[in-house]
Amino acid sequence: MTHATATLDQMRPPVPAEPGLPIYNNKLGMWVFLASEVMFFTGLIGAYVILRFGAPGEWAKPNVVLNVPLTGINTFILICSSVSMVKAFAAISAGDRKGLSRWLLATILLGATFVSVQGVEYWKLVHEGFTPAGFTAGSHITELVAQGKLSDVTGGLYGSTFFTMTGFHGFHVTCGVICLIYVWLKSLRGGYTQQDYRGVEVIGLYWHFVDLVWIILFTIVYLI
Amino acid sequence: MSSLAAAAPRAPTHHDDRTFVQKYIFSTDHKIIGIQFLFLSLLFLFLGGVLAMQIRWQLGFPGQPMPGGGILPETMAPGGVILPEYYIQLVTMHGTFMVFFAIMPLLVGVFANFLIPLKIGAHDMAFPRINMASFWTAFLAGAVMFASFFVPNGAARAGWTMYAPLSARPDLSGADYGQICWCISIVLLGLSSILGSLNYITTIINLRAPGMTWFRMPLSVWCLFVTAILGLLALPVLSGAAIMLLFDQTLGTHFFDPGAGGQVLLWQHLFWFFGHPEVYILILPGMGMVSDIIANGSRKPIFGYHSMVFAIVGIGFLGWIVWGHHMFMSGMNPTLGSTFMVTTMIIAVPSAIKVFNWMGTMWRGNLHFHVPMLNAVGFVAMFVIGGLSGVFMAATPIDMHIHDTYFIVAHLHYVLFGGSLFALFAGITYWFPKMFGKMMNEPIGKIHFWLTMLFFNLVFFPMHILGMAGHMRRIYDPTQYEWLKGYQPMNHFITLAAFALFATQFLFIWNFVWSLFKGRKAEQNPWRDNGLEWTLPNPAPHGNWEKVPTVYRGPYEYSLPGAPDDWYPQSSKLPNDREPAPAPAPAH
Amino acid sequence: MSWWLPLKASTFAGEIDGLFTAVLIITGIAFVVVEFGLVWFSLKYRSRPGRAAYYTHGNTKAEIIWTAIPAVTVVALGLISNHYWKQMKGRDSVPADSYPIGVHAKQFEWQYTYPGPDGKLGTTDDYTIRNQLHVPVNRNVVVILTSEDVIHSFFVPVFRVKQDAVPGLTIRAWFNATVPGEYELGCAELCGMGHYKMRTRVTVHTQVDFDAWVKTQAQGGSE
Amino acid sequence: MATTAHKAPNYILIWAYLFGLTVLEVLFAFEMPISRNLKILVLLGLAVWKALLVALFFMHLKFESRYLRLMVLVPLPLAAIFILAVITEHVW
Repeated sequence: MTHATATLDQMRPPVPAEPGLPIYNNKLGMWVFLASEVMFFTGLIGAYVILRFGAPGEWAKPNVVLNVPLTGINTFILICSSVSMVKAFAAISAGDRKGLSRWLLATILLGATFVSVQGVEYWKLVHEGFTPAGFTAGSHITELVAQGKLSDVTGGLYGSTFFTMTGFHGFHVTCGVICLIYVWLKSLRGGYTQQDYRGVEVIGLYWHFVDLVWIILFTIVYLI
Repeated sequence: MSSLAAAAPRAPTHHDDRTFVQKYIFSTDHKIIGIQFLFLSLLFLFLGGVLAMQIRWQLGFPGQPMPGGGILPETMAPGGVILPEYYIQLVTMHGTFMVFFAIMPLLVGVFANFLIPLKIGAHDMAFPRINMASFWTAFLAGAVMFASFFVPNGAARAGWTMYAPLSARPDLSGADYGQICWCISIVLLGLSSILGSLNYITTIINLRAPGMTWFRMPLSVWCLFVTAILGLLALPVLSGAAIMLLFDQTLGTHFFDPGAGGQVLLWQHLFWFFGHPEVYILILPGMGMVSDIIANGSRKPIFGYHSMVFAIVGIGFLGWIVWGHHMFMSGMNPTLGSTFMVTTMIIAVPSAIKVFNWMGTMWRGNLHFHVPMLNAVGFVAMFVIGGLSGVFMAATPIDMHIHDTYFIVAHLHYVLFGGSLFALFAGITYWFPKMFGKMMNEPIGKIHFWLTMLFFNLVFFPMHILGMAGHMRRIYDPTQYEWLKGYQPMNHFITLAAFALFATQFLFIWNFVWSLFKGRKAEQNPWRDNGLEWTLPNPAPHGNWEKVPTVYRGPYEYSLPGAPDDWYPQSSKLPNDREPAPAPAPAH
Repeated sequence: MSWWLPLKASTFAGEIDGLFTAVLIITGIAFVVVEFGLVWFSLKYRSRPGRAAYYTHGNTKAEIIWTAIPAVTVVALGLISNHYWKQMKGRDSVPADSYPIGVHAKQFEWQYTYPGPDGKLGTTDDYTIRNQLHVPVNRNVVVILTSEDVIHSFFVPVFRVKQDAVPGLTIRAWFNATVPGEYELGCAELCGMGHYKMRTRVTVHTQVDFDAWVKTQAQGGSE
Repeated sequence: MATTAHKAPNYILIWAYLFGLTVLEVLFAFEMPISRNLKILVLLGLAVWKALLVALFFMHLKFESRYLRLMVLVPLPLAAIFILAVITEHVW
């Protein structure tokens, strides 16, 4: 289904201006913001890669400390939320306002589920003794070390990098969910029409970016 | 006032129903936000100066009670005598305030906000509300940093570069809350700077007036564009690093803790990966303003516009691959040192091109030495010295001797004070009429320039000599060392010259404040400049133009052969000028 | 107080001062050209009634010249510097026969561990002294830098040698002292409150004095 | 929408790809048939593939102007430069 022509076309670059990029300001602004977010995660993930490459001891194997199956499902939930986001976008671009609101609600619920699963996993890990400051003595995790399945030389680094990266990703997902709720409420009030659904597209770009970062994080933190 | 200005479109007369608060406190007008940044940053510039005077007092008169030092708390300066802990706070906070809260906001916060929409012919920034949020985040960051003086145990004390593990371990540095305040403030400033850069980039790309093609943009806008890109991509890395440092201090993480596998050099790499684009953020806007002002003062087109643009963009790219020259002696891999040495040598070339182009602009010009032009030529003269002393440090064997000595302090002050600050004096004087509708006083401006130039050199040139002698940086009391005792008279002399330099700045403060209220009413185009902003009345009204002007030529058409005046505004149409192509119709 | 670089007391000093002078001459020429150019243009082309500016947008030939000359100069400087850099700090630049001294930096003092009569570090006859560096003249000495807490920097101006001591790393820096005498060493990297007083007395002995000193130290005659 | 009208990509197909690739990744991470370095390369390849799917189809980069695609790629070399340079610290 092609996008219907629009009369008062809000979704084009501003009229009385020299042609810059052929996209409207909000979208260009979001892409520029996402470039700065890429640099922010470069700082964090870069530090993780460098610390791990130069780590004095042997890094923890996948699925020893972190529960990979649960996180795999969590990744799948975030991918579904990306799909529902894009379905919402397709709905409004075809003029279906009710579809937009329904898909947005689905995205919010999936996103919130992802964050809560992440929160529960944090709570469980901390209780097992795996904290940002490393392995707390006399906990389940030190037994793992005792059984030789894990070296605690790199425990401090493992905790620091894991919690900082996934923590800040969770923070970005939470901000995304809050913005989605705002967009959803506005869509309920009929804020978006087929002619002007910029807000949906911009928050969609942010949401897909957060999903993209998680795809990379899931692989390099949980699987490698 | 020649006939040309009469053709300028009139300012909008629509009724302005915003309340005082909306208009001046929480304003979304890019000009008001620029002026808010101006007042805030001039305050922090003064604070940075006061900190510098205390540093100079301790170096000029080691251990003697500082006049007025009585107000300082006993833990910091008992009886006015500065203690080492306080001295290192002074050094740290002088660097932090000057770099992050004075020069950067003055150049980017004030002039990007104020000039970009005016010079490219836009009603306002692309996202006015985000622009306002950028100012108030910077205000909050400044407040947190200023508050860090008054937290228990005092402000952060690991140098403005905050090298770990000194910055990460309160037991080693003696400051716990101060370091936390520093990190939080820097993260907030990073956010503010990203929001700002986001705005400038979108505005420059999408909101240029019809006819304002990329190569008709003034060089100041080109510089602000590349600065915004550097800021957009560099500040997040600093925010990430500051967050890691904050977690090391509070949550007990081990990013920079060598005991638990953390890497100390990681902080330096992260900091300087941000740091070098940062120092180009601090100089590029100055270069842009100086290019505009020298072209105006010489009544002559800028020499080699395209090569200047390529030099600016070149600095934008090369700025990312040279950060290792701050770390030649830090235990970094020597082969990496060689790579960074070569890239650092190459990055000297764009700056050289710019200096020769400025000189080319003045060559066979018709030089009007108004105060901005004086300061701009002063910028070029002093920036050259800073740039050349940089070559000494790029040569790694020489850097082995002069790294972390006063040679480095001399270099950075020649480019930051001699460079950015002289460009700021020029910029503020030049666009003062557009901001406030009044002219700054000319004689006071000239006296201020010549005295500042004199005392600036008396303070910072001898530091090269101290650096060659091996006088280390951030030394509380140099007389501890035999070989530095001999240089104490020079430190003494530098301190006296620094006091004179500080006193001279009151001339500028007096000129600025007095002209705000009693300055001569500015005419429509006081400097007879071609920029779009001078087609507006002074001070420029909200929303700038009612109808965005159309641009027919570049910004530097001075002394056009056969033109009635020696200047030709970008927006006035010559008979044989073509209308710009209309924006493409919606394709679908 | 001297207006030039300090005493040349190591093999590095000659090369570094030579390079310093070369760069000073090159930058001096550029400095004179630019500053006098600015002054001359300011005087010659200042605005006088009836004066008109020459309308030009630039000159590509001039651009090429003043791009090429700085580029060639800096690249040449880069290659020369790299040659010395490899010798002084390169990966395998430390001469094999160097006399090892363990330098341990901690907050606000230096601990020097000497190999003792057997000349090897890590043997039982090593001895450690605080804030005193004794080196034989005309012999390669390698300083094995470690740090206990924060980053310090081993800097002897007269030897023109500087190397940060980074906690968690062991970094080796070598030099060859050529002029016997008493000098000083200071910490060049901000390391906290007492950064200014991390002073070490550096004594360069003739070979004979050095052997005698080592013998006296070995008998426990510690300072 | 933007300049060129484009047929909306088949989102369900993309979703299936992403789901399949995720499962493949998880399985692959625990079977150990090959050397560690090759496993890391393959896993990174799968991650990049999924990331490209999201970027090109969900974020519509495939249908955007090439200047925007160029602009989006700008931060990646910077990230690569930083990581590669600092990693050489350990290849002393």
